[in-house]
Amino acid sequence: MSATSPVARARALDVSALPTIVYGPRAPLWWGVLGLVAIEGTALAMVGVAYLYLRQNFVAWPPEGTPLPRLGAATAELIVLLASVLPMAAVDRFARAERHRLVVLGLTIGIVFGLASMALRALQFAGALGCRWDSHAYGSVVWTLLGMHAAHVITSTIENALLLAVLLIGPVERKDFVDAHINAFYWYVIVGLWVPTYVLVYLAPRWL
Amino acid sequence: MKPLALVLCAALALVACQREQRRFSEVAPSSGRPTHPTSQAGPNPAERNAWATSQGKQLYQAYNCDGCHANGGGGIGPALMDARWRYGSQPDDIYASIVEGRPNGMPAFGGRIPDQQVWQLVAYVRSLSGQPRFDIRPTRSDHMAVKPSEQARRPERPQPASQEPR
Amino acid sequence: MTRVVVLVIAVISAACSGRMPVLDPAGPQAGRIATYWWVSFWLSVVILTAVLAFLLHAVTRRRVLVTPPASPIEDVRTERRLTLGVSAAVGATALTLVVLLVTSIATGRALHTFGGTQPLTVEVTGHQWWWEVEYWDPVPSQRVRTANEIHIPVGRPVLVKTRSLDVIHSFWVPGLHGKKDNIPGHPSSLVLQADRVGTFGGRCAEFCGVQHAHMQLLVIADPPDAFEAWLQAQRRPAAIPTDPAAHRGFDVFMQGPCALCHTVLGTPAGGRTGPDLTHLGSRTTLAAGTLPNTPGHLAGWIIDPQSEKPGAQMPANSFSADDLSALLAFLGGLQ
Amino acid sequence: MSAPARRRLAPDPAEAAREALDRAALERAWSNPAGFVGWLTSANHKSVAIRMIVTAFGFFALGSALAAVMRLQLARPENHLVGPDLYNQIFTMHGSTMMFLFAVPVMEAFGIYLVPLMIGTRNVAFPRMNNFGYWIYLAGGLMVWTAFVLNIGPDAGWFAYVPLSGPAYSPGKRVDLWAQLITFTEIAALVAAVEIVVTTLKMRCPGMSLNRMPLFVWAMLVTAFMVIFAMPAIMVASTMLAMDRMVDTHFFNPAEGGDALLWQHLFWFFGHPEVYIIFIPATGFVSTLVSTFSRRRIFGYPAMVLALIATGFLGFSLWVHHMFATGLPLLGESFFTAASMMIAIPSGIQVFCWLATLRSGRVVLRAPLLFALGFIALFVLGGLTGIMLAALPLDLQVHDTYFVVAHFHYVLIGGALFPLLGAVLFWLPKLTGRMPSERLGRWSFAVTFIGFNLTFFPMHLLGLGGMPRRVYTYGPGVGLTTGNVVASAGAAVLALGLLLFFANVAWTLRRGAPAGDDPWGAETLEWATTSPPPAYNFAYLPTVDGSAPLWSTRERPVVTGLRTDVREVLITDGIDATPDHRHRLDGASIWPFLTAVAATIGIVTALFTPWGVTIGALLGLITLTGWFWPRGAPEHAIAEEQP
Repeated sequence: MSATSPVARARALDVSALPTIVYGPRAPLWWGVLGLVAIEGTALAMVGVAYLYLRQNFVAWPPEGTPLPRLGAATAELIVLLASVLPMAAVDRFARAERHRLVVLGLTIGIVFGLASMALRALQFAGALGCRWDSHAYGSVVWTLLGMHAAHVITSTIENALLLAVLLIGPVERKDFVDAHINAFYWYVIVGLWVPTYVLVYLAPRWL
Repeated sequence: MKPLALVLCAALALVACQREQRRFSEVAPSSGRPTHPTSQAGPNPAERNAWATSQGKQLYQAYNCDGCHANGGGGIGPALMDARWRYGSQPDDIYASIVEGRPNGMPAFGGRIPDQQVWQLVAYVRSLSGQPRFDIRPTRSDHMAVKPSEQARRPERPQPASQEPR
Repeated sequence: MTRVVVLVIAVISAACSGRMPVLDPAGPQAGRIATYWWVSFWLSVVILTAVLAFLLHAVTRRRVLVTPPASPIEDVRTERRLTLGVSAAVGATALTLVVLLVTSIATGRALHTFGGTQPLTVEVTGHQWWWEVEYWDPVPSQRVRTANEIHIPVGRPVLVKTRSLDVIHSFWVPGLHGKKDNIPGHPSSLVLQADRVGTFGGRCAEFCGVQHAHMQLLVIADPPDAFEAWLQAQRRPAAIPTDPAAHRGFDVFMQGPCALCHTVLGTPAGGRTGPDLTHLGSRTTLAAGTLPNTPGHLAGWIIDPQSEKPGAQMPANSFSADDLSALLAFLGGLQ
Repeated sequence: MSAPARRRLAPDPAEAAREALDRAALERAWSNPAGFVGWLTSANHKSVAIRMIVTAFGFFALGSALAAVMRLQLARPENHLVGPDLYNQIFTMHGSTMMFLFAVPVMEAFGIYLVPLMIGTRNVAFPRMNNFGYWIYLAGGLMVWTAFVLNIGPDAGWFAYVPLSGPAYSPGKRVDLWAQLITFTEIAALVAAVEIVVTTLKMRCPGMSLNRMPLFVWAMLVTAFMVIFAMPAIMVASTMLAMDRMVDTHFFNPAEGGDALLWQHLFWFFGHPEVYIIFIPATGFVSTLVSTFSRRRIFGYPAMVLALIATGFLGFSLWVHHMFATGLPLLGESFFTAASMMIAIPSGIQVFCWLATLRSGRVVLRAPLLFALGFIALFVLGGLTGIMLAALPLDLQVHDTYFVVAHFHYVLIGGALFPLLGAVLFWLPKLTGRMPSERLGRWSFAVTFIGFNLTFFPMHLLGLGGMPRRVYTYGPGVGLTTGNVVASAGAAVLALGLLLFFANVAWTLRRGAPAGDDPWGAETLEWATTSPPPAYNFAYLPTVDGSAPLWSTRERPVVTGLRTDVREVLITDGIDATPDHRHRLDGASIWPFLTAVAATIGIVTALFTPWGVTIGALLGLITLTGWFWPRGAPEHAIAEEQP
């Protein structure tokens, strides 16, 4: 009954020398966000599967009378999002080094990219799809795909803005840098998810 | 906390019961044929009930109303989803149109469609132009239909149209 | 434990006194499924008995009735014996599963095959809450439409095409075959065959709304010539009645509410919302198996359908007594 | 601060005094604010879990009451006790309540209570999220039950098949409420799942490598992963349904290219794993009970773990056996038949290992074990009928009949509720510090077992006799009366058994004898602390070197050096649990509750207008800002670097 029996002081496992702030997979929050990412990724994948499933019910895809989705705004958004990885990677790196000013700068640039992405997404909803969500099942599923992903972009940009506010107003804590680096991690995932979403919504109708 | 919750529940009950109730077993007499429309006091009860309005939508098809009026856009008969009402836009007026018929082709359905169903049809016909409260109006159909659905339509302000047929 | 066994046996014998169409097959399809049932049933009985016996043995042996002793036990020789035992049991499970899987697949394939005879094609459409039945024929005028009762010839395969225009229903006649769903947008089919004359109950097996409980149908297997005679009779349109009472009923039907929803071939009544009534008198039930087809029940149904089948699409009607009896005379004549 | 562990025996008074000091400090750091506000803000995994368990059993009682009404209605043919409209609401509410408001939450709640204790840590990884999850769950349950009381209960079945549940055939708000219930409960379930995964992977005490984790923790880990990958399917599906109903999308409208079968695929891709999400934690209970009361470690631990993982994976590959009657291609059906049968192998492995454990151990036949034994008998029967349902031909006959009702009540009541009741009795001493009555325990088991079989065994025969599910009545003279009468009588016996069980729980709370730390002589770490455990669980976190720490005779060091003045826990490596860093957990806060309120306002408003989503998001933004806004905790400031 070891856990209940007396133990000599020398045999105690002293952990007081261990660090309190860590980054990456060592941190529980990183795993929590990974769980969130798994959930959201699965959900988006389910809508993607629904997209392919509904494809079977149509002769033409997009359905007759609906034009192919226009590539301009979406491709621009793809470029913006891919480019936004750079400032966020900088946030990631500088956060680990606890460089307050550089993290603030990186986050600011990241937020600007996020806003640009949202503006480009609004343009896509405004006309690039060539149909409404209530036009037919094709319209419903492409609107949902874009909308779901947009929700993530908005959430993450707001998170970045909040963190920026914390860093600017203070008091700054060391764990804020862990948050910053995890925001960067989440942002990578959002950019990563835009690639298959873009392919499904904008390129797939050209091939399927 | 508790009294507040109770009051809230009671309020919900009042609002909810009316719009959700399903009254199957009304042994309603058929509408009187040649007499005046039994214009009831107050507004059409079906118009405050989502289920009844949706029943009206099914009946609109079952009784082949869409044969002449299409899905509200009109055809042989006049359009029902615009703001032009030749014989009045109130429930009683529409009831009368259905039961007594109107010149230029609208047959009288008095004696053929039971009263309860007429009122359901009235509610639905008014929802075609967005008259009833929006959460009463039906949403999309399971078949090809005019878009947007009744619920998503902007309510038209009814204007009595000139009496002469178009 | 004994009590439980006695009770279970009592329950089984009590319930077995009822009819169990799944285990009383009347055709090759249901027969194959019943065979599969008995294979898996007896295998299950053997496995369950073995597990329960072992469990009883295990817990009654070396039992300690006092509070837990301090040191738990485990020894290497016992562990090795247990490993062998568990492995053997898992192996036996796998083997049983393979047997069941092969039998199941073979049975499944057999269900899709039928003899060389040209099958009779019947299209069954599920409605809330009744069945529309159409006997297919290359000549459109020769097609027969009826409701809630399907006559089939004994010994000939019947291709049942299932479809639906409203919600999902499921066509199920347990004495003849398993289910097939009627899904809007997904027409499907199954082949069944009756090997003996008889009436087989069927019903909707997929929850389809308020009156799912009262959405039944009958399959009546007739000798081939009787079936042909029936089919010929069904092709005939109704005659305008000459009898004055029935003729008045005809007028009531045509000018009253009935004709808005029901069809009577050979008359102006052409509504498609409710069942086709051209040969109503030849059917044995009303309202999809809700009521027996007698004048009394028919009258009750016309006046107040909602008390028998609350939520049904048929509305309540008010007729004067004279009109009603005239209507019944007309409907009774639709043989 | 770094005193060695002295739990019961403390020969050195100086060290005993030091431990007392440490405990006092820990108590200050970990206790919740008192009173009503403290109740809203709790960040203690144990109090949140107990609340969740009590709430879940409350919904269980409601769901059972509905079942009783259904049995009364079906007690005789053509009964007029409840009409079809109400009956449809009742069976929909019964299924939805039992699945979404009872079974999944109660299993996750047990996980949230037990996992931190079993792995030797102080709390779950995200204590505030945990609290948020509870309020969201409660809000969802209250919403749908309020609606039901107002006669707006959902009425399209717990599976809500389209088009019946779609806008054209389910007007009104009934099905919308069901869809939003899904939103609520899935958020709660997913939060708890992430909680359990991260806690299990990062917070095990030093030495508890994956291969030494208690089987219950393994079961919860597999369950949590299944939740993470299964629940998004139903969230997506119910969102599509809500959009079809509210904003005119066409996902399920065949006329516009939508598809009714898409719903069934998405629903059962969640729905079948759901069954295992309920069943796998139950196997964790059974493993614990069997091992403890056989006085030996579970036989075949590696095989058991592999069986759990295999079940987790296979559970995702057999959803189509719910759709055999839809007429899919034959080849696909054979594949799904094979997959469905294959899952019997891991289940078989578990059953055989339990039998081997019982056979080779010294069985102490106490009431909790009786429930586990009852489980084995019922689960084997339910499993066998499950194999029958996996076979396409037989499934075509018995699908959607009372045979299926019998089958899944055998695997859900027999396979999950019985172990759960056993677990309640078993852990009640830990939760309350008091022993349940053995005699009442045995009686409640016997009556429940008999009542259960009386209720559900005849349903097999009813199914074979042609009785479909979800009918509010049946005709006389069609051979269904006897079976239904017996089932209804059995339901009364079952209800009596359950009442006895809860009477026992009530008796325990008032009169139970003091339990002591480890009344059953069990092996896992939760028994190494007091009953009930203190807010901080352990004065000194334990370390382990084997799979049954309390049965080991070797001495083990305890962890020292964690701060006692703040909520600090030890984070270890995910695989072999070597100490990695010290991590500060969040304390009690009102913001999770307010966030849940904001989300509730949003979701309920979204029943009536799509703007509800925006309203909820804006309110949520405010509350989340409050949640995460730092409140100048000096010990984290950059200036004050910890050694």
